[in-house]
Amino acid sequence: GSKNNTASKVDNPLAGKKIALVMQFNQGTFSAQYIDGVKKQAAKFGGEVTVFASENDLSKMASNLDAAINQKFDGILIDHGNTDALGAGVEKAKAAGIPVVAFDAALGIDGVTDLSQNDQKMAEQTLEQLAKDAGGKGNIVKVWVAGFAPMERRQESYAAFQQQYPDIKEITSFGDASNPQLDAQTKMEAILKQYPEKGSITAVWAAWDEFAKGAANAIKQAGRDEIKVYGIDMSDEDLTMIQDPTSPWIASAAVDPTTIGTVQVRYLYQALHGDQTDAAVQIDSVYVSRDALPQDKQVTTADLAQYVPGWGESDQGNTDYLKELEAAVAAAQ
Amino acid sequence: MKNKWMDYLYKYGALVFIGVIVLFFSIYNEFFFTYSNLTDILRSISIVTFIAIGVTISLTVDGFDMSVGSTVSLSTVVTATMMVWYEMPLVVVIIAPLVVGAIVGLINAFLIVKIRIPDMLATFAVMYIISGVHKTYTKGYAIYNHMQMTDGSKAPGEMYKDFLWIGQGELLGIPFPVILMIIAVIAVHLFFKYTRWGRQMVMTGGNEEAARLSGLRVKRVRTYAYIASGVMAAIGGIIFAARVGSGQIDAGSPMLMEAVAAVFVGYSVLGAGRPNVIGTFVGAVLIGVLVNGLTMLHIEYYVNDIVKGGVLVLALAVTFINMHRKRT
Amino acid sequence: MKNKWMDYLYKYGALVFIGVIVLFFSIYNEFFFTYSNLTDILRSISIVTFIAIGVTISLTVDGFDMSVGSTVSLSTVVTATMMVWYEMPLVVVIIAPLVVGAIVGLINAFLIVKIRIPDMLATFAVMYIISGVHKTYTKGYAIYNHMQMTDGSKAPGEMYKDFLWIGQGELLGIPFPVILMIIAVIAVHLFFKYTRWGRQMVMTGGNEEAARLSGLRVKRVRTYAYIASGVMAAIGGIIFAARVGSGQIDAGSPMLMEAVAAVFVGYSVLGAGRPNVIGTFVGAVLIGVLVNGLTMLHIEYYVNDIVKGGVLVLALAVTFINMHRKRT
Amino acid sequence: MSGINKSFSGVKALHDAEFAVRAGEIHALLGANGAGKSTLMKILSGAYVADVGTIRLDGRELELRTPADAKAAGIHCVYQEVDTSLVAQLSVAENIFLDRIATHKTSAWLNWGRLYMEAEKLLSELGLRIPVRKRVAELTLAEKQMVLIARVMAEEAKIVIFDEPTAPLSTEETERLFQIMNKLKETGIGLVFISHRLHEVFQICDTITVMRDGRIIVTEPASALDTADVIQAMLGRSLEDEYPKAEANIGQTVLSVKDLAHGQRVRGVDLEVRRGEIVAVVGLVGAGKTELSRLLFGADSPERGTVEVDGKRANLASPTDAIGSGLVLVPEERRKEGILVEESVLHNLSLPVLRQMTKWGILSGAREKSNASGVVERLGVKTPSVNQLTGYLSGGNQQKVAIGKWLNTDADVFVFDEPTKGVDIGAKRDIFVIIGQLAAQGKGILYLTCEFAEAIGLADRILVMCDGRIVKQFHRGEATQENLLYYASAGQGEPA
Ligand SMILES: Nc1ncnc2c1ncn2[C@@H]1O[C@H](COP(=O)(O)OP(=O)(O)OP(=O)(O)O)[C@@H](O)[C@H]1O
Ligand SMILES: Nc1ncnc2c1ncn2[C@@H]1O[C@H](COP(=O)(O)OP(=O)(O)OP(=O)(O)O)[C@@H](O)[C@H]1O
Ligand SMILES: [Mg+2]
Ligand SMILES: [Mg+2]
Repeated sequence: GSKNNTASKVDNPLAGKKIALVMQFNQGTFSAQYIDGVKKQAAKFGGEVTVFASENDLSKMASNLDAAINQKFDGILIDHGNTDALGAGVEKAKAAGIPVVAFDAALGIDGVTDLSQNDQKMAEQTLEQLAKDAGGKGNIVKVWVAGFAPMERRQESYAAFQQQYPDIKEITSFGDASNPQLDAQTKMEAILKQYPEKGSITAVWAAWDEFAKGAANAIKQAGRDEIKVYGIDMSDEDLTMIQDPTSPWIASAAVDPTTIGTVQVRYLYQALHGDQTDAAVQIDSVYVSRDALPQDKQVTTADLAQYVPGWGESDQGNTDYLKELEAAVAAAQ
Repeated sequence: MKNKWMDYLYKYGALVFIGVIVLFFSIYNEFFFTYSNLTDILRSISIVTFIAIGVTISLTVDGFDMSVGSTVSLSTVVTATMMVWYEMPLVVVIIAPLVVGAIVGLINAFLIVKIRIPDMLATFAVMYIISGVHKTYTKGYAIYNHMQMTDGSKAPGEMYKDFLWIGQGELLGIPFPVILMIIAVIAVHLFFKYTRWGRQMVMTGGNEEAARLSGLRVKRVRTYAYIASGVMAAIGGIIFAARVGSGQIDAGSPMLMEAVAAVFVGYSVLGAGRPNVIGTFVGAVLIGVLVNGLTMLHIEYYVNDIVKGGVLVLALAVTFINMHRKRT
Repeated sequence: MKNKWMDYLYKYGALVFIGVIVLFFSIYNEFFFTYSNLTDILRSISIVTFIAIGVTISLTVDGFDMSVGSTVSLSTVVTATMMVWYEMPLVVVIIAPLVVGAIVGLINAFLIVKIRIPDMLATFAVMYIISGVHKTYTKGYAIYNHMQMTDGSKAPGEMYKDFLWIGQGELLGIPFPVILMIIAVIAVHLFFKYTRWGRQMVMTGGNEEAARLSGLRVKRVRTYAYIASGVMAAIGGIIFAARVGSGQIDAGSPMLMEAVAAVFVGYSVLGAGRPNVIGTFVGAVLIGVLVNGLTMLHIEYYVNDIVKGGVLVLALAVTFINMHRKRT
Repeated sequence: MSGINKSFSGVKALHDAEFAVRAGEIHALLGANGAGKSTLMKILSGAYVADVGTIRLDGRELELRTPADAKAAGIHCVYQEVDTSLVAQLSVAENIFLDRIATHKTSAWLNWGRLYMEAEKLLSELGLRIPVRKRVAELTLAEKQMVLIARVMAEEAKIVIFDEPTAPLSTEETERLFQIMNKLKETGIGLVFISHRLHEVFQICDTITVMRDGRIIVTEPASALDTADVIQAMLGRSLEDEYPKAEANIGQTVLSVKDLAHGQRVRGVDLEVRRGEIVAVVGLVGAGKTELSRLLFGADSPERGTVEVDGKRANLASPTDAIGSGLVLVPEERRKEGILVEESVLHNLSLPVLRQMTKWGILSGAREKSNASGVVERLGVKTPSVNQLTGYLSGGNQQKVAIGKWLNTDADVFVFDEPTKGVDIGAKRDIFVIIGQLAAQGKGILYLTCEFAEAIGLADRILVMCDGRIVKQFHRGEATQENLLYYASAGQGEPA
């Protein structure tokens, strides 16, 4: 179609690339924004993205990776998954000369760039803030579930935090990934009933924004405004909640999902260009709290950068020739 | 003597069982048996109950509507977009998902009644289709206040306060969704028991051929049943949107299983041995009480499933052992 | 004349349809019809096919095993823990999940045959229980090489190379899971067609009472069917573990729906109008081809569900319109 | 009705059928199995739509596309299979008023009190005592039939069709039904009566129509015909010997039953059957014959009692064990219990002898085929091929398959439960021939029936069963229909 025409008008070997994005799961706004970031950046380079969804099934993800290789995409982006499941496929891609850049998969394969958001740091950022706000003591609720690599990494920071602050007691912990938001809401309600006096719960730490949404809803609807919620990961949807002065969710540590997509595409294009890319790239997380946000207007993740330094304006992975490519594609349109 | 005792066990077993676990949780935790916790439990089951009522209606005409879960998802996002994307008046916000639910019901009925695909197969296929449709509609995004649109602009609207009240408000100290749920349970029960149309559905489910030979337009009756089932699921979706304040993707699919569990426990209530709306409600309450109570006991979430499954097996075992005991 | 044509459409419709879409995808994308892509498609459906065979076996005796999905999850984590936690020899690693699958089948059979709970209700309850059990077993964690244990230590083992070969290796250029799958499909087909026990299952499913009064031990036959179903699911779980190199939690639950879809499409293959293992295989292939091909067309991922559902409706509509056309 | 044609997937069930009923007459519709009687009546009652043909009522042409249309016109039908017309889980009252509820003739809000009252009134008018709140599932077969008749009475009928209503009824209940039918006739209603029991037909009908192969053969006043004429018309030939008997030598005792009991239905039965002997057990419906046969076959487990076959104690833990002990059963409910209608004749015939068809568990197609063709030939089963689905065969031929599957099991004792139920006269005779041959081979035959004439014609010995007990024994030639009926309906001592 028209995209190809635009691309063919650009006299650049990097234009007109077909890119596969193989994702482990794509539920929720976070994933949607991440896809958006990938697509927009690829479009800026005159490329075209195909999303392979795996419905949280690693075997399907491995199959999708195989399919992307068979269909001779020019480059492959991986979102989540792990080496055990994807290693063989990635080796195959390498053998076929298809560059691969992974996000949050910790592949550790030679010649493949691993992007990661620093899960432990994000957990630390929110937990530190929680400890500070609570004055180093109190009762907290953890919303968390095992079985997912990022969650399990966040749990490591949490364990360290518990050692460091023995006066902060975990009164209970729950979490179920199958219907995260509503389930967290229902269970949080039960906990609130069990600890009905104000002040008996200091804060809630949610290891995933889907959990934070549910917990925040329950607390808000119960009118227990003394309880604060700290979450990790933040989509545009979450931002509106954090900004809402009546919401107990006051802070989150996150990497802009759009930025992840953008940066990941840039590294892929570096590889396509033939550069020796870094083995590991850390995308820095940003701590976003309600204090930092304006009270008079609603911000979105797109304009959050104005208020929170480091958000969404990462130039990570950009190079001169990529800027040229971007300019050329823009000119052709 | 022993038989009589068994009959009682059978008839009131599920109710007694609920009583016992409520007692147990109450003793174990002083906050369990409080007004606000009990109403919270009821509120937490209200959405699943609506879906389960839909399933019950379809089972009553001897069908099985597996598409209710995805109908919930669809109606949730339709509801949310009516406000967030289109800023429609509240009536439209509520009518639109109901119409959508009815249309899903019509599609099911068409496949089942006209094309004569067996119920479960047809609604199973529709489940897939609707699940794809609702994600296509929102392009995979959840719907929330002033959401960012893919074209970079911002959605104009937000979820109305009045609307959120449906899911979060209270009337005379009772959560509004609980009121809706109880009205629905009673209304559907009366409908099946005392109205001509209700009896026609029961007749159709009991023996379709006999009903047809009696001059009943069974196809029409079954069509209405599927529409009713779709509308019930849509109400569940509306409450869902009002409860969480946004339009979540795939919100309903995990609820299908939960609803089916409630319906199946309901088989055993009052010894019916078949779908009945009061039983369904009791089943939903039982599951809600268990989840709430077990959370308070700080039982890990994965044990919930074992308990749910165990309770289900127990209820079914009592019912069916008794049914077969009677037969022979 | 016209009837004959319709009969052909009915009988070979599903096969022709697959042919047409394969042709279409091949024309549209030069990489589709390559040996490696086609074998990859087959590999991608191998796990679902095993689960679907399990469902087909249970449907053959007129039951419905809804617990296969969670049996996959359980056998996957059992397999992985055998290596990662206990460093067992390879035989044990493979035998253990098969035994576990058989036990799940036995539990199902016990509830259905002894307690006489209707099939779907019983296996539905067992689905919940097994789903809870497998998460309780791993405390909700996924199982991976040298995983961190909750007590702070590290697990001693890792997944064996030899074991991973089951899911990732090739024999004569054909992926090993594909070979397993094809053997299973052919074996089960031959079993139903040419062995006494297979015939007994078919007959039991056709009319249990008549089969019993013809001297079949129908309870035993149904018990074997559920055990076979559990074992098939367990094989699916083993391949899953070998394919992804770890033991994932809840790996099987999304696969249940996929498997059921394959089985239902299979109803229409060769005009059977009832469950049959060849049809199930064709159904799985069709779904695999569609999903693979559609991504090549740059169809958004969320549209996949619509297409799957649509194909299912189409297949079922052709089958059942024809079946009823014949009847009247 | 004129020029009625109807085909089922190419098979012509009705050829230009003409049929008329006058007000105030009872019109018998007769014919062999599959002649098209039920089909013609289903067209009249709107359950099927004719391919071609017109229906007139009182001179007006009717278009009957649904049962509702027919009912609106005043045409009602009591169908052959009662369970297809009843909703088992609902109450008697609701089943009686099923039509009204179905066709919106009640108020939108049901008044249960009134419904029960009206139902009671209606039933007492018919002289019936059935609790109106009872669930139909708990009724006896005869009571169910009565509920259906009450349903017709509740409506304004012009024509009422009874499709084989007497098959499940006892003589007494049949009498009651005939009284009701006569009452209806006097009110000017036209009645159609379908039955295979010719003596009943001559007892009550004014006009007789005989069908064969979808065609009307004769329509005459009942007085102008006799049984032989009717049989000639039904079969296209005459039936010389209704009860053929092959010569059999009666030998040693092969079956010996002592004090067999189960619940209320079978309360301590003792009986013996010798090799080559045909022993009939007669009794009214509900006497417990079916239950007895199921106990003998291990289909249900007895509370007490012993069964010996050939002097050895039989294991009756399951049908499989009973077969192993040399007992086989041809059950009453042919399509539900005797055969698998969705399977081929070949598969049905292989089923009890699967072990003989296999080597190391592998089925031999050739052996299966020769087994099936052997049986088909021996019993004269009319089927295009052994691969035909059994459900497509006519009733009599289905019954032959149900019997034939046992032929190669080398059983010692054959138990037949109502093997002629719903089977036409021609096929009936074939079945009698087969039974005779089995006896001639030295098998013991236990023949359970409620048709006394059959027992008298066929059996060497007749046992009368009443209320779960054997109350009387007759040897060949001793019994008459009257004294059988006397003992069967709980008569004690000697008949008056
Ligand atoms: N629904 C149907 N589909 C196909 N064939 C049918 C159907 N109903 C009836 N037939 C066929 O039409 C013919 C007439 O059947 P019908 O039931 O009218 O016979 P009948 O005279 O009532 O016999 P019986 O005495 O056994 O009740 C038979 O050959 C039968 O197999
Ligand atoms: N309430 C009922 N509803 C439907 N069918 C019934 C009912 N009661 C009995 N029957 C049928 O009639 C038969 C009655 O069997 P039962 O054991 O009571 O006595 P029986 O002496 O065998 O009667 P029959 O003379 O019919 O053989 C059963 O085969 C059953 O199919
Ligand atoms: Mg008939
Ligand atoms: Mg009987």
